[in-house]
Amino acid sequence: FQELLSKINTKCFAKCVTKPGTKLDSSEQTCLQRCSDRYQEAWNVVSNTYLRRAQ
Amino acid sequence: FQELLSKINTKCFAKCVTKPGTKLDSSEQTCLQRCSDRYQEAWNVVSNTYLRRAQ
Amino acid sequence: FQELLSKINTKCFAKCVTKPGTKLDSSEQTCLQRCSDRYQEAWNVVSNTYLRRAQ
Amino acid sequence: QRRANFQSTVHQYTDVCWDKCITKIRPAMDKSDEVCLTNCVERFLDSTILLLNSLGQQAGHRK
Amino acid sequence: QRRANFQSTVHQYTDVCWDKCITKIRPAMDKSDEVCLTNCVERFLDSTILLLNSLGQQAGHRK
Amino acid sequence: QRRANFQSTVHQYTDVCWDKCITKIRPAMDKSDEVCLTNCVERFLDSTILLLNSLGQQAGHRK
Repeated sequence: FQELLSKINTKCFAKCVTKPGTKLDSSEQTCLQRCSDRYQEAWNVVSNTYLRRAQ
Repeated sequence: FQELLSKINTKCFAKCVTKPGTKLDSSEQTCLQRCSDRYQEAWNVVSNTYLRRAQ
Repeated sequence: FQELLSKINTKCFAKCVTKPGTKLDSSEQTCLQRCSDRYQEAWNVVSNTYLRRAQ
Repeated sequence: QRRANFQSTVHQYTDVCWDKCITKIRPAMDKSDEVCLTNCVERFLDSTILLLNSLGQQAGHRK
Repeated sequence: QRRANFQSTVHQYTDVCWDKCITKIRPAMDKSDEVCLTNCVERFLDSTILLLNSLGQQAGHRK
Repeated sequence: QRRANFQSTVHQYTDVCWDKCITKIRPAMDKSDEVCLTNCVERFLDSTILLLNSLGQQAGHRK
């Protein structure tokens, strides 16, 4: 879990916060939330594909 | 050896398979083979240069 | 210290030596020196900001 | 131990395939992004097998 | 142990924020580069907290 | 132990110099790619020495 959070944070911060300002504005916050959801879904797709193939 | 394979796979997949399709087509396969050969040669050049300099 | 040196070398070599020649020319050397100074300053800024926030 | 191995493989593959397939953050997962992720994992495994065979053959030739 | 943890965090943040803020090597640290580095660390921490809360809420919903 | 150290250094240098020198996958190793790889390793070592000396001088000045 620790590693997933760290990966999500690194990937999503890179994508969503291109120019860090004095606070996270609302579009950055929305982007981070969505990016986190997409990354978790991607993790599940990868995990399922890998398991199906390994059988 | 495990680490060399993992490096080759990561570097060569990034270079040779830009848009993953339903199978590896022949040009992707040729690119992967060549890339693997070049990477191993590069490893040897780096290793020899480093050893020569270290003496 | 080992890790800081390794980070500085990787980051600054990437930025300052774009086309490696038969020796480090003087502009590359200046760039490496400055880059190393800037990286250490950046490390201090990051460290101070993190500590201030953690309190 | 096996579970830790599996998780670290999935982390690595997600890392590689995320960069290749997800160029834009959408409000919901797009079908084409999902297909790209699936293909990416499958091709990455194919590529591993291809390289393993090729390295094995080279080792055989050297004998 | 705590000191090693702190150092590895600072290494990671410096890595991320250096790439985001320092695009050009100058003869001396520029004020705007320094502001960018400070904001970058602060926003990275905000982002960690946001993601932790969001993952926590999702875990709650699943119960 | 020493061999493991040597191998991990060669892995790191190959990683850095591959990205810098090999922009195109050719049917055979090109002379200019090989020269670039050799120079890259040599300059990377020079750069390490330069930075070590410079950090050493700074430590000296602080005394």
